[in-house]
Amino acid sequence: MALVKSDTQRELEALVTRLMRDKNAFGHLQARLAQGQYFDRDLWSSLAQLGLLCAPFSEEVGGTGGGFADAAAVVEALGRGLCIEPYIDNVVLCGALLPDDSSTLAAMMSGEKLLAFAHTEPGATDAPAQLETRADQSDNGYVLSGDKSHVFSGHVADTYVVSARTLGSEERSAVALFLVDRNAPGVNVKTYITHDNRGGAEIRLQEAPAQRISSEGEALTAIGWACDKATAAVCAEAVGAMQALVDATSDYIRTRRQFGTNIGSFQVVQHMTADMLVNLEHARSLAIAASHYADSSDELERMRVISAAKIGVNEAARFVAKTAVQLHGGIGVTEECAVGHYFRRLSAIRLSCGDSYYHLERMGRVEDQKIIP
Amino acid sequence: MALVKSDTQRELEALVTRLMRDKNAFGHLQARLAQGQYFDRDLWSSLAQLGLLCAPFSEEVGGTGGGFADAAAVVEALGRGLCIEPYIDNVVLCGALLPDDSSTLAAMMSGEKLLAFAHTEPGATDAPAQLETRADQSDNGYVLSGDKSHVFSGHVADTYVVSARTLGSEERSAVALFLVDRNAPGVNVKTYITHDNRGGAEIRLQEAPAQRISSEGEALTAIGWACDKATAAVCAEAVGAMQALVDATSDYIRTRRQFGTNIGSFQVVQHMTADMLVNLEHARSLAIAASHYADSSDELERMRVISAAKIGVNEAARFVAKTAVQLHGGIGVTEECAVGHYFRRLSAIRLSCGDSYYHLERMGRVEDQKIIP
Amino acid sequence: GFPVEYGGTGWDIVQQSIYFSVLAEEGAPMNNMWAQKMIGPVLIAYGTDQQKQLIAPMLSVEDFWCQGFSEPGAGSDLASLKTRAEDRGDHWLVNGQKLWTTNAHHANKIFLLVRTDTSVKPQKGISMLLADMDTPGIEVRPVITIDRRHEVNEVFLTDVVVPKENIVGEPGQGWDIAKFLLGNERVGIAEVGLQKLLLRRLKALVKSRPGGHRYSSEVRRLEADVLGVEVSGLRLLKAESVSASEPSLLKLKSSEIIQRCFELALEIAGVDALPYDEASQLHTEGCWLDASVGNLFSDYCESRAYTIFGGTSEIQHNIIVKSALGL
Amino acid sequence: GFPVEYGGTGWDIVQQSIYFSVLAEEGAPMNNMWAQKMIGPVLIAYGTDQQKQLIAPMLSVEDFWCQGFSEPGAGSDLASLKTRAEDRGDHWLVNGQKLWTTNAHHANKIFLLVRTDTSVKPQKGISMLLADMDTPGIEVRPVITIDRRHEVNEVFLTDVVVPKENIVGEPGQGWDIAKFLLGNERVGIAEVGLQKLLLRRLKALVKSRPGGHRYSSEVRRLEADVLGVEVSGLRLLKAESVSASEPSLLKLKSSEIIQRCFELALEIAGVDALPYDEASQLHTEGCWLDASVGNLFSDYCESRAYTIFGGTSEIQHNIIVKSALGL
Repeated sequence: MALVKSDTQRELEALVTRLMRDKNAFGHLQARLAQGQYFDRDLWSSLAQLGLLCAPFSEEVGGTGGGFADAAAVVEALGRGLCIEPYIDNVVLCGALLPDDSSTLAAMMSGEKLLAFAHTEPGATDAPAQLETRADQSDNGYVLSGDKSHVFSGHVADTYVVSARTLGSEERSAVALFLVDRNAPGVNVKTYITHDNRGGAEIRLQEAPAQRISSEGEALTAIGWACDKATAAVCAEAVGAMQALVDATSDYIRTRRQFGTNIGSFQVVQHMTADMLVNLEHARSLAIAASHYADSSDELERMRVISAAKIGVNEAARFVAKTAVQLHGGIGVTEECAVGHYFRRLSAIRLSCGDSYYHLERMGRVEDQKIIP
Repeated sequence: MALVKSDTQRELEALVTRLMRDKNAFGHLQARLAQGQYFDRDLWSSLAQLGLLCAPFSEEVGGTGGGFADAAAVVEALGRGLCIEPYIDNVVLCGALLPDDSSTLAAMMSGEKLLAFAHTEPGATDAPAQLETRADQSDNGYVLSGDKSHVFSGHVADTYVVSARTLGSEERSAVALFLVDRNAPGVNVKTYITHDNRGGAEIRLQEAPAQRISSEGEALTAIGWACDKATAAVCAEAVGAMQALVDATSDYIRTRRQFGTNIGSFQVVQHMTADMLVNLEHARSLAIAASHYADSSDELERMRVISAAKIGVNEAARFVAKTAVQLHGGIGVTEECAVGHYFRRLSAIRLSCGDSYYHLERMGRVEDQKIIP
Repeated sequence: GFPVEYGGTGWDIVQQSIYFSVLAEEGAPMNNMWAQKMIGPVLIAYGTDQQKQLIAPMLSVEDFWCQGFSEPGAGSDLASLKTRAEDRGDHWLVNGQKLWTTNAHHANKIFLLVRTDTSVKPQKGISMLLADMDTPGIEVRPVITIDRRHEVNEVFLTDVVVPKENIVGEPGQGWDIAKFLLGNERVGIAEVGLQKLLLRRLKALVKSRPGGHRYSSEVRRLEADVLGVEVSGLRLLKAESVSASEPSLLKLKSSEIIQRCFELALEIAGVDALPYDEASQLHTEGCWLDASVGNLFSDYCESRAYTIFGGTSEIQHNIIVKSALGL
Repeated sequence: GFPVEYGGTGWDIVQQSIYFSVLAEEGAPMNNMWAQKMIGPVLIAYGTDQQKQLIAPMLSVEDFWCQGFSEPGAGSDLASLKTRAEDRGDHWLVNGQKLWTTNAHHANKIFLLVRTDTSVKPQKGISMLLADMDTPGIEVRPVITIDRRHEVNEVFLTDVVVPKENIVGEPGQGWDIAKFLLGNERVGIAEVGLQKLLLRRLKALVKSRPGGHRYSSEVRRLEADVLGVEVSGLRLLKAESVSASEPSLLKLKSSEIIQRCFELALEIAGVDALPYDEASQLHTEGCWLDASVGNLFSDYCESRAYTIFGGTSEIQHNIIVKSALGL
């Protein structure tokens, strides 16, 4: 297990940190949000130009060959910089779903195409056990029909990676992945913004033309792995965001004066800040474990570790976010203060990629499966 | 709802407090425990002589007519004084099960007889849904056969109040209550001491002669009510014990010196002590509510309130006990310090009379029943 | 319960408390109710006969009041407030800035804490003034909070002329009046009504959400705690004398419970709580509606303020340490 | 991992850590293992050649060591220790009292912190001495702890003659050596082995107890946290330089987890954990046995000590505040 960042990862981190300072400073972010600009194409192009959208992919397909751990280093720095652009959904999630030789993958890496994964269906909040969306063969390929919900980052995507059943059968193996163009006929998209300034979409497909990008037998396994990677990635993002909160809070308590002294001189304030650090470092360790297993084909252990990491990171995020707000006092609950933005993002992360109950139950299922054979 | 103690209750409290100081001072208690004396007959006689064993009973049967609330005031003061004698099991629990005209009740009030309730059966930790112990009619009355476990205070009792099925039937209504003499033939008693210096017994009955003390139809309802009273009583006892810990801790932090100052001058220590007080007062309010409903025949609301009280008191007890130990530091984890004794008693209380999960589930059942009609 | 002669009901503290509690429990709009708890009793206790005439229009919400206490540099540390009122013979000339002024953008009246004397120790130089919000020199700017809603404001006071008779009590009595006013918070500090509403909504969520039943134990734990707070609230109301620590003990517990309610609600709602719906943001009553999680995320964010405003939890602890533990 | 020349294995810090962790995970008796972590490295770093010969009998447990640091008035505040050692030319004359001395009743050797100079500032006047437990003037009295077991002791030192050469390092170097020794705690401070053992036992309880399944989510939460602590422990071992705060960060989390494990175990066992079984009290290895809750209650009580000994949690926080936050 790589317990410290590699030199490459430190460089990636420095690169992103600089980019965040130059193009995503909090004042700048506030200004564009006030104008309703929830996606910054210029920032996204910079990410592409710096090669950051290629981080996890092998050199053969035009990537930089760093694997998941390099992407995690990027994500952590993006989290620290409060970047709202859909890096995880594109690079980590959809990136893991696209075949190596896909021109869409190349277009995503170059920043030309924005993707989103349309998998969950209405009525379910966790990964669906049973898909209703159906793929029928047509003259030119396939047409898809069905409803997809919780398509995060779907508000800005131009292409959707969609899961659908290829046969009338209810068999697990009958699920495949397809690409659907947002502007294709039969594609109805309802977008929304989320409380963490990201967004999503609900999609209705009515015989929408689609291109199959997976064999029919392997999609669910691939989807599970890709979702695990996305989960490990939000753990890394959460660590970055928590780091930002620890930094902001240690700065703030040194300067905020009440009762004739800095509030950082009060022992209770000191210990609360120390507890933020305890939680941050605990979460960092869990994110390291998740990152290590994200590329592992040992499915059961990968699921166990990543679920455990998400559970622990969720709890740390809860504590760190609320304590940062508390120690900032009145200022902490205003929109003018970055702390509230991190609070909302960390709250959203806790719910995303499976909440703690989802992962607790998954750990139970994994344990049962590990014992049986 | 009586939100403050009545004059009578204040007098009872003062009486018990004096008795505890005179006959149950911590040094004295330690000395007798070192000699294996887990029951102090002299102290019990004093409780009887002061009329404290009569507190809840009506004047017609020789009681002082104070109802449950008076008994709760006694129990709270006993809890504060770390009294290990089986007041609740005798006066509150068995007292509520005995018929008014029972000579055993009179003998219990006078301190002559010590009782314990034998109800739970091996394999179950909560109130059993289904009793296996069987009562058969004999020439002189009944004989009982079966195993009883978790007979708390059964180590010192001379008479057991035993629940048993009177018919082969599995019907709820077929349960009745019986008195069984500890020395009767067919009564096999295995006693033990518990970690809170109280004790209990496991009892095997083999055609043991018994006297029926309830009609056959009402025992389970009466048992439920009596157990609710016992639960409300341990809530009051816990409040007394927590009060003792808050007092001991506020004293200790004023005098214990570290780093050249009293530890009570550290803000973190101060706030932890304040949180003990928050929990104590919260628990006190819950115990007041439980006490109010202990005498109520509105079964569902009584169950809801007493379960809620136990859940909240358990949580407060957990916090107060562990924080008291923590703030006493090394001394707090020695047998020489009363704090550890309160810690063990409060831990035992959390498990007794139904733990939090039992009461959470009971609240759920009550809620379902309240909605249905 | 204000005296009948001033347009009140004459209710005692318990009746009043029940009234507020039921309003909250039923989710009634509470925007200006708090004025009845705050400035109202102050006017009865310290006000001139003329000032007491302000009670009736307050009760009918003809007058909508806001409170100008906090300042940018004086949050928990009220004694350090800087807004000055100079005695100009026939009027006070007020200059300064107030922060966290709830509903200043709706209000037509404000009661202010101002510094009238800088030569004495900070607590002694404070006075309370009443002013009309349309007085020239009063400017209100919105402060958008973590829930992305507009409830609180900055209030800038520039050469604001306040009539001499608009002082409440004596000059320099402001600190005592503020303490009296904050002491009155014991009516409703338990926030039992809101908590019961939250429990009801939580139970509805548990029933309606997929997998909601997994959270039912947590809801019952909260229900147990609400029972404790309800009794504590009654004990506080019925107490013959109230020490400084008692409202603080209760406020710590009730704010903790309220925050846990919102956290739990958010967990139950899951990712469905993420979409931001501008329309539902107008609903600022502090509790999401049944059968909708539209504004739940905002309510959850806003609930962080319970341990900050009206004295942070850390300040409440300090009060307990001093008053109850004597440390 | 002590050098092979002194009878050690030559293992590096990670190998050593795995060794201790597996021992703990398998529930092996650990009574004198800690000496290998504590006094052993001190002797290697500061000891004379002769003192280094003590390593081999320590590893074979021919010598059983105990540690005399804490005193009645000096718990967390070690610098205030009062036990004095006077320089009597050819020997040290030691007088004083030690408290919380684990296994002093089993040990034949003790390493002591004593005050050899009262004229300098407290930290500078402390030295470390080695002594045989059968030296006249050493008296051991049991301290029964909250778990009703005998593991720790008071050690009274009355005119104890310690040979001059039994000082470790230089006179006055004791404080530095103690800091070095406590710094070595990073080997195994995560207590991952014990935590894994606890998880295994908890899972067995969940399976075997009626209603045990209700607690399985809580056990998994603990499993998640143990994973974090395991990685944190590895990070600490592999770190090139370790700041003072890092062991403290880890100790806070690991002691919290251990205490939660025992609390949960007690809850699952319920009233069946109440009976006191004198025989099972002899098992003092810190974890109840499978298929028996006989000594669980005692283990639960004893677990409170995790946040007290070796520096209370409050002290650990202070270290973090100073070292990591620079406040």
